[in-house]
Amino acid sequence: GRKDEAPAGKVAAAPAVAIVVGLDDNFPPMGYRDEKNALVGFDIDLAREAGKRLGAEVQFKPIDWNAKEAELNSKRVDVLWNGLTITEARKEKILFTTPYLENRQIIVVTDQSPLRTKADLAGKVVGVQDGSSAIEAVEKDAATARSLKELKKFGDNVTALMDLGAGRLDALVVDEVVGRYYTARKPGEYRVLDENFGTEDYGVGTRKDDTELMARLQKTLDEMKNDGAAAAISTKWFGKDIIKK
Amino acid sequence: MDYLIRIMGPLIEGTGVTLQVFLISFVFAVPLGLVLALVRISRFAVPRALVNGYIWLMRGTPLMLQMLFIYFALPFVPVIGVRLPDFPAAIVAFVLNYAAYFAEIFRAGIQSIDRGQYEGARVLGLSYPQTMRRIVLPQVFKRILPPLSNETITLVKDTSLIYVLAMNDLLRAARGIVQRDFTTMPFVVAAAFYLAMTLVLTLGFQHLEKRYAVYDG
Amino acid sequence: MDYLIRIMGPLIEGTGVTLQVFLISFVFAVPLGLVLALVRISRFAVPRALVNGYIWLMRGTPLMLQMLFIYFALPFVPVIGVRLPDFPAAIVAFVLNYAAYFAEIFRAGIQSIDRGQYEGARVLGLSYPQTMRRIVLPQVFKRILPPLSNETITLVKDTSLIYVLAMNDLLRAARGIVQRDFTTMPFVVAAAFYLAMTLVLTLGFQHLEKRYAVYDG
Amino acid sequence: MGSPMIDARGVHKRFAAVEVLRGVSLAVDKGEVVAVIGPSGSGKSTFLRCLNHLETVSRGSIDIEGQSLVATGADGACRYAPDADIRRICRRMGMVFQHFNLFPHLTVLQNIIEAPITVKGLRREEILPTAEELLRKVGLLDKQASYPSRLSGGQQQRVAIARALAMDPDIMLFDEPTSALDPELTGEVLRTIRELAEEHMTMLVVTHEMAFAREVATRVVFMDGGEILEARPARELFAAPEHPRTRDFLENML
Amino acid sequence: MGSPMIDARGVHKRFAAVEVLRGVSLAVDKGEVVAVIGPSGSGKSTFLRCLNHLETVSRGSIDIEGQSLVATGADGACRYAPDADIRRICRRMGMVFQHFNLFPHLTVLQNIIEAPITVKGLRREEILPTAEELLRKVGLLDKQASYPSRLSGGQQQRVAIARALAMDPDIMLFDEPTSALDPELTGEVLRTIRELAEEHMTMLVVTHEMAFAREVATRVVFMDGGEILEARPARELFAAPEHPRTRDFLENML
Ligand SMILES: Nc1ncnc2c1ncn2[C@@H]1O[C@H](COP(=O)(O)OP(=O)(O)OP(=O)(O)O)[C@@H](O)[C@H]1O
Ligand SMILES: Nc1ncnc2c1ncn2[C@@H]1O[C@H](COP(=O)(O)OP(=O)(O)OP(=O)(O)O)[C@@H](O)[C@H]1O
Ligand SMILES: [Mg+2]
Ligand SMILES: [Mg+2]
Repeated sequence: GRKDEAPAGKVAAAPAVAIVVGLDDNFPPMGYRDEKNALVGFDIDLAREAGKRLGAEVQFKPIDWNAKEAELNSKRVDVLWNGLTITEARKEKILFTTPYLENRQIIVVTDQSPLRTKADLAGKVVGVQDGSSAIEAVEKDAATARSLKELKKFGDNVTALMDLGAGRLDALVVDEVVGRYYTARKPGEYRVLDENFGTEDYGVGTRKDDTELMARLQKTLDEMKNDGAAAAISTKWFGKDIIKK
Repeated sequence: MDYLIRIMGPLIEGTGVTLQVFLISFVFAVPLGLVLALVRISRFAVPRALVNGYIWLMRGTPLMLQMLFIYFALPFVPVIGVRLPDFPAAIVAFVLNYAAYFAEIFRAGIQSIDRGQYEGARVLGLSYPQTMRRIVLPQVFKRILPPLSNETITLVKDTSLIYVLAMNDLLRAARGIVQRDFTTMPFVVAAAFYLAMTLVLTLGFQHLEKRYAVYDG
Repeated sequence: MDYLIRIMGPLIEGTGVTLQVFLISFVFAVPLGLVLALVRISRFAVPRALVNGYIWLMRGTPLMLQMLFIYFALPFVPVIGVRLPDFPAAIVAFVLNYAAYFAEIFRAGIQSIDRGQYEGARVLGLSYPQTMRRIVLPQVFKRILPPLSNETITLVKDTSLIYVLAMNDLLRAARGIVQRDFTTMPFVVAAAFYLAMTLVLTLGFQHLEKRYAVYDG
Repeated sequence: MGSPMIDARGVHKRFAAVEVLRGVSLAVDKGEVVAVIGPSGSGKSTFLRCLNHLETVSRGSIDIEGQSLVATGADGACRYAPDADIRRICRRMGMVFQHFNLFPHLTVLQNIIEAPITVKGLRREEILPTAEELLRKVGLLDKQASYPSRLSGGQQQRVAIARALAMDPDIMLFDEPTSALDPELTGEVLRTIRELAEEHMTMLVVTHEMAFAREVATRVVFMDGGEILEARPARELFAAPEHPRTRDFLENML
Repeated sequence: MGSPMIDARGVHKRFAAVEVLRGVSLAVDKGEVVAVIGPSGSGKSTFLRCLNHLETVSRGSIDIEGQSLVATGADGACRYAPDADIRRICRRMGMVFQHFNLFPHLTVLQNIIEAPITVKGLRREEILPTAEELLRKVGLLDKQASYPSRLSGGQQQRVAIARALAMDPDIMLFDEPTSALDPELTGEVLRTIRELAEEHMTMLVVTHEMAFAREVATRVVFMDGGEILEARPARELFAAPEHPRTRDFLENML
């Protein structure tokens, strides 16, 4: 009911088909707040466009990303749409659309770092953001994972990048879209290795039993891919079309 | 400088949230704490034991977990189960948690009042509630100001825990900008804001202490 | 049940970290707090003002920011700048922060000791340090046990802040499993662990209070 | 006027293992001033505190102005009046403590008008003339706006007396009202009590001031070991104590 | 034996606006017992506290056993001895306070041996016989393991005396040692002081107990308004006070 409307939600009279989108509003460039404190980002634009086509009002509800499952299951949000990586484990609990973006888990080091390859990571301290799919990506590469001195889980990527700068961390494994966003802000300070920890797909998630919503979402997403709307948004944020067809 | 002005907006908004959560929690937690303290020193064994357990539970578990519980798990608890939106859920958690700390402060304060004050009131015919309201509590307030000030300052900063419910308090707003712009300047500004709030509180408590200092003992 | 046993490992490891941070911080923060309190009541105006400012700063800004500062910004501060690994950085932050709170508790305790005790010691020829060590502080310890207990329990739970330096305390470990397995069970277990630690502390402080209760006043 | 103001019969009081009062009986008539003397620990304070229900008796009966506060039946069971009655009965008695027990957060005037306003429901204007009259009587009208901590011990004790009198009691109980005071301050307080005696207030005064007992009391009661050993007109008792313990006690006091 | 034990000359003491001592001079010889009497607020306590540096004087000179604690030059500037000397000089004087100031966290025995061990650096075994002897003397040997809060006021005051004596002082200062006590306890303490007098301890006793002043003191000093108005052998002063204020004062004390 109305009582549950998120504070960030628009106050307009809600149409019968309001969809609450849960997102981490501290996750540039997928979703974050601009200087006017308005929600912006690639996923935000994508979700808005989808909402328009669905004839539904999209309400964005910032959530703590660590609590995303609880938010979804307690029906406080209907959709998770914020660079959500599709994994086997998550598929058991969440219903996913087909992938809309391919993402690589890249390795970021400082510009002066002698590290060149994954093999160089042996005996090094490597950071990831806690709760991110980077953890699973690294662990999947068992050989490399074992060779590490330590895999440190940071509260957020910025802290990890700062620690990288401070020299206590040797490398950071991070979503490409995110990593590129940050390295672009400090040109010449960071370097991305050629090797990576594999690719993965971003999808939009709903509750397991919410098949009706999933069907409509999937249909709309496909439309957007086909008529170039998605590509336009991608170009706006990443300078090129990286939408996965 | 220009940048500072540009990030001020969200930080001031965050400060608003922080102050709201702080003020509302404080206003409800203090009286609740007082009631708990009164039960804890009452002669009713069962309520007393319940309050003891309550205080142990509330002081013994992290506030963050309490907040998550109230937000996510409470709806599934039979009878008292209720689905609260984020802001009320946070307030309820803060009030329940801080009431426990305040209760301990009040209890220590009440127990430090001399027995003679009760007897003095009793022989004049004051009932127990009258004695508490008119004689004991006014003296307690004076004595507990220092620990109350400690706990209140902690509350201001604890409000930042509402980030687990994704509400944008001052600290989270600052973090948001840090993440976006990859600079730690917003943290410095946030620290200054916190210092300012603490200063106001400290001065307020000092003022109260001075006002109460007209009498000794 | 089986699941419980499987998640126990990381949780117990996390508890180890929590206990370590707590114990080491406590052991250093208490004496530092005492020293700060002694300076704060001393007759040297400049150190007194410095300590006042220090306490305001430490109580006035979030511990999380202090920790980030010590970890990231301290290396760039001239003279005292030093690059600390995560664990020492966290400990330093906790010690500096809690020392401020403990200092206030000690100060209130010392100031509550009757003037007559100082004069009694003085006419017997005890120097000021001797008076403090042998006469005043033993009495202070007895009186400040309740607020000290409050603050100590808070410290146990505050240790969870070390997550910002990517360390795995109990709460963080629980969160990690919660995210991995999509179940809130680890939180329940963590809460139980915290309760157990708090219980031990509460009993410990009760024991101390009883031991000191052999004399009144 | 038939019944005495205070009528205590066979009052026993036990604290855990110790029997502190072992059957104390005393009747005090209207206008009498009874001084209670005796060694430390003999139960004087406890007896006084039983009279106005600051302690509960273990056995025995107490009537105040003809109304039963507590009665012990033939079966040995001790029955107190209902709570409301107890409060009504005890309100007739004012009490002044050794340590004053003034309310430190209230001024002298506020200390005095607190109970009449809160308990009797009087309005401030109604009680103010009485309060000022009482303050004049104890010589503290100019201190009405001071806090107790700013007063000397003797002044504090006189405020305590005025506070008790403001409730217009029929009986005043004093528990060593001067023993926390030095000799000069003692004088002040004794003068005040003496004036009350002249106005025929019924009073029971536990005291160590033999001079005062001698001069003001109509009767002196000597207690020892939780019993009343002797209770006689002041002059007689001091001149010729009958009980050997009384004689010892009086001799030892300087 | 030439110089007096205490030699105070023209001691002035000012608290903010109030001049509390206005030129007090007093010399006390070895073995003398001087009682200081006078109305409340006359500066008796302040004078005593100036002697052992609990207060600093504003003007005047004080010598203890021939050593200068403080001296005021012709220029009116007041010069105290170096800190170390002050502590050495003041250690020769024991002081007993009205409110005892025992250390509540130490047992009776610990209260007594604390200063000899900490200040004089004695070993526990060295001081123990003295401590026990002192406890026997004040009649509290059986209470040595008790905490002060478990003792009656008179017992506490006797512990305070024993504690001061354990430092083996040449002079004892007492500030109203009995005024917090009731008459029976007063007796205990006065007996103890009387015994000290018999052993020729030099003592300065502020007291309200005229009986004691009369019996024990070799000399009685009457202070009023920050000045010594009269200082004469006890018998003479009580029998025929010279100064009219003294006469008034003695008459008013019951
Ligand atoms: N609450 C209590 N619990 C146990 N014993 C008590 C309590 N109150 C008083 N007593 C004991 O009862 C006895 C009588 O005490 P009470 O205070 O009546 O004596 P008193 O005659 O007033 O003595 P004093 O002249 O010293 O005031 C004492 O032995 C005292 O220790
Ligand atoms: N610290 C102080 N600050 C200001 N005035 C003080 C202080 N100490 C004492 N006085 C004042 O100095 C005067 C003398 O005090 P003192 O205690 O020496 O009197 P006293 O003769 O010992 O009286 P009493 O018999 O009541 O103990 C009093 O008027 C008192 O108010
Ligand atoms: Mg008594
Ligand atoms: Mg004095």
